[in-house]
Amino acid sequence: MLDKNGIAQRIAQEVEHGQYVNLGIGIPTLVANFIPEGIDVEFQSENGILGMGPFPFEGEEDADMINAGKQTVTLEKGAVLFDSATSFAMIRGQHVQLTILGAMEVSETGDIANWKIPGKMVKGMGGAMDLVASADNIIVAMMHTNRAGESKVLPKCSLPLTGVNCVKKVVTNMAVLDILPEGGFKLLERAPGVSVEEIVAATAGKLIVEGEIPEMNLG
Amino acid sequence: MLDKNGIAQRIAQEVEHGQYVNLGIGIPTLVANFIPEGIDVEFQSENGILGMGPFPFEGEEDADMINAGKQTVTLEKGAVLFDSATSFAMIRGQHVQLTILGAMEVSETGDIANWKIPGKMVKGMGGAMDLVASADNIIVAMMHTNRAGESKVLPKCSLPLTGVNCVKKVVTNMAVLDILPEGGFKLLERAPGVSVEEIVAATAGKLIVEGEIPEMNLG
Amino acid sequence: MAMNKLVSGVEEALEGVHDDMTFMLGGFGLCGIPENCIAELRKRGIKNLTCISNNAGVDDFGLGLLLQTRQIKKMISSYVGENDEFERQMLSGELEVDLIPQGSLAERCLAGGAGIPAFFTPAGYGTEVGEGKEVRMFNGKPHILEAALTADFAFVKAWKGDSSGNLVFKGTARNFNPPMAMAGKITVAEVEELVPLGELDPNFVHTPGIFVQRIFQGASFEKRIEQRTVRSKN
Amino acid sequence: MAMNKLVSGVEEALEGVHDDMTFMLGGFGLCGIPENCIAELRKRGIKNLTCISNNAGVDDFGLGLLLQTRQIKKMISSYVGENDEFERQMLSGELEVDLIPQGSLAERCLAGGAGIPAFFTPAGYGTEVGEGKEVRMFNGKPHILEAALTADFAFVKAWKGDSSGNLVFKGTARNFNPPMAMAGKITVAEVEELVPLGELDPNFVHTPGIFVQRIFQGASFEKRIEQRTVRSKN
Repeated sequence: MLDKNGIAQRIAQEVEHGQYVNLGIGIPTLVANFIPEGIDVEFQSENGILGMGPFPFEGEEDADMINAGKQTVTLEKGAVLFDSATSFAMIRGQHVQLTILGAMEVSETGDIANWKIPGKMVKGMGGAMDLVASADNIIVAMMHTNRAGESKVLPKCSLPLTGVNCVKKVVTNMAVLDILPEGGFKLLERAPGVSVEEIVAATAGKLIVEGEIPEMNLG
Repeated sequence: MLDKNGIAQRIAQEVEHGQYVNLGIGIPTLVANFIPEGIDVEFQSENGILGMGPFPFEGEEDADMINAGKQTVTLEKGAVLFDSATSFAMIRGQHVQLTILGAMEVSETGDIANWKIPGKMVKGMGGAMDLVASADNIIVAMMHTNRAGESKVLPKCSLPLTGVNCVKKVVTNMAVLDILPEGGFKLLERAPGVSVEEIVAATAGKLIVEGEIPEMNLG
Repeated sequence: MAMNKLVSGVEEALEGVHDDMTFMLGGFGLCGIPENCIAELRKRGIKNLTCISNNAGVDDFGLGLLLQTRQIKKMISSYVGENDEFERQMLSGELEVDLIPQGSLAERCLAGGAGIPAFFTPAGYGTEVGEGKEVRMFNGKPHILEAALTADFAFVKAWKGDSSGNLVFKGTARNFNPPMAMAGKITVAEVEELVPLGELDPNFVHTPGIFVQRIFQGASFEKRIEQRTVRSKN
Repeated sequence: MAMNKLVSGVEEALEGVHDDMTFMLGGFGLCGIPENCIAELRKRGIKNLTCISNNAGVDDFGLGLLLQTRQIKKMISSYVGENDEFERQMLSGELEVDLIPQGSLAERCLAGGAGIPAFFTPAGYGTEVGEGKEVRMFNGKPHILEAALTADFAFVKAWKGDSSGNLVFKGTARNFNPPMAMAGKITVAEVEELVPLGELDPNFVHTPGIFVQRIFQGASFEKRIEQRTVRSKN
């Protein structure tokens, strides 16, 4: 099983040289720490940064320089600042090529739910609905099951949706899954020490297992 | 009869303190020369200036500083530069409060034609269609008749339209006319030395003449 | 000659606000929020407000201050976490909440300011947000029709500004301020620093003064940091 | 680490252009036009081009150069006066011309770049421009539905730019360049001055590099003035 950093590390392998990437709150934020040398990417923060850098050194925090998670951040060389409308023009216009975000549930047809639990919790969708409706490539980073041990990898989402038919890949603490255009989770890789049987047991949606499933290579 | 400068001078009386104003090519451009002391207005040029100033002194022309008529201009103190999309956001969003433009024909219902003579001339509408569809107050500056002596103040435009039901006032070399909401040109003022009979003769559209018609006061 | 939008302070700037009005408030989280205007709205005690703002502040700062006093009837936002009182009022039904995708919120304000009454966007199709909205396919992809937003007053916070209302923002404090500045019937700008007319470079103004009706120097700015996050020097 | 969009010059920048493509070209009149790209398009002799540009240049400069050589099949513009050869080709039917209100042209490019496939505008209602387009009332006023524009290549001209494609424009040479930069599948920027990465103030960049795929320093810029107008010092 992977921890959050492990999930982030595995997702970092999906990031391609020259991509503009939006990282959601939580596990996705950690992905920035694992981008290999030589892969040039720029991180977009939807509150108005392109070329977001690491957290500031202590004492150098600036209230006017935060990311979409409201954390203090810095800028990389060549960064740009802009307003929210311009930011979502970049997102909606598919100039941001890769979106990595968390989810409460993902369905075998690529639907995602991550903003509301009726009657219990409503944080709002923030920029997630724009992001999942727009980017060509959307990767979900999440735990395979919830705290009650129930699968989050489902035939159909039970919670209010954030987007439909949009998620292309899911990386969990147990597996890497492609979502096929015709529906279904295709098992690509197992997390270290996790068996195919365990993944089958933890996956409620249609799982496609073909041939030998390799263990993730986390270098 | 007024000349072009006279028309511009009369129109300048319509400009109110605190207004943002767009001046079209030709006679409207001259209006800027007649704004009285104490009336603060800012001129918008739709190619990207708010706070347009006079022409530059000789030798100070800048190829990167032109107005919508492609003439070299300068900036007033406090001016701002922006792109074409932002410029028309100002216009379409009715932040530019007054538009003064030329016309080939105006109708008694406030239609205007000024961009095309089928088979003969097509310059294009430029920003005129956005301007007349948007501003609350639209004043047309033109000669009362064309070179052939035919009235340009018509029951209905014969040329392709630039906008419908939009012109509020017409100032010509002969008269000041309000266009009434219910249709018709209401004669407000005569140009110096021009009789009501002459205006009636030169106006093809429905002209409403009530009571004594004063001569323009050009100070 | 440039127009003079300068008012004496927040009291004059908020002349004409009253119960039942719709306000836009710039800011993202607590970054770039119109602190002085919010404080004055609280002081005036006007009620039944509809507030359009990306977030709803925290319990004791930002719009949270107007939630405490129950002045807000309805919030139109994209993300409202980090605020317990908000969640309580919403789940109990005391507070109406219209949640909107963040990009649609920004674009709807921009459209409101730009005279675009409606536009199509893919965001929210197939979700609660799309319910009851017109759907149309473009390039093989479903889109929903979203309407422009405007407000009786828009309150924005800028870094620098001049008497004609030209504004410059700093860092990520820009966020929703420029699109909202365009969409207010009356837009009020509070600035950290009022500069003499002519000092702002015309080529680098973020919000042209035409969008701003009143401007004043804010008396004070707390500029609270919501998530102070740092790394060590090693 | 910022992306590197720098190419060696106009030849490399235009790799992949060919007959029958749709191009956007920034500029207003002769102000802010991509002179180097236009010269290279003429040199390559590619034909049947659709050019989206606010104007069509003058007889011997700007897009007029491509009209002389009959490389343009169709122009999409708002104003095409000041060009006799253009008028001749248009009135004789050799050249297809789609005339669009200037604001709609700018907004349609912006929309194309921003993932908004269509929007309503009042401009052109009741005119030839509105013919065949959907009409809808908003706030008691008729509006027409306009579609986004995109292009195979967008050619823009900036004052300063860096290797990651961040651009700054000067004066009124900004005009259509920023919205068109957003709407090109491949956007090529020619700049008067290439500056080292980090030299442009992140707070004052007009076009973020994400919209630009290739950038190069223009070999030369004539920057011709169309209407030299001056006043005397008295």
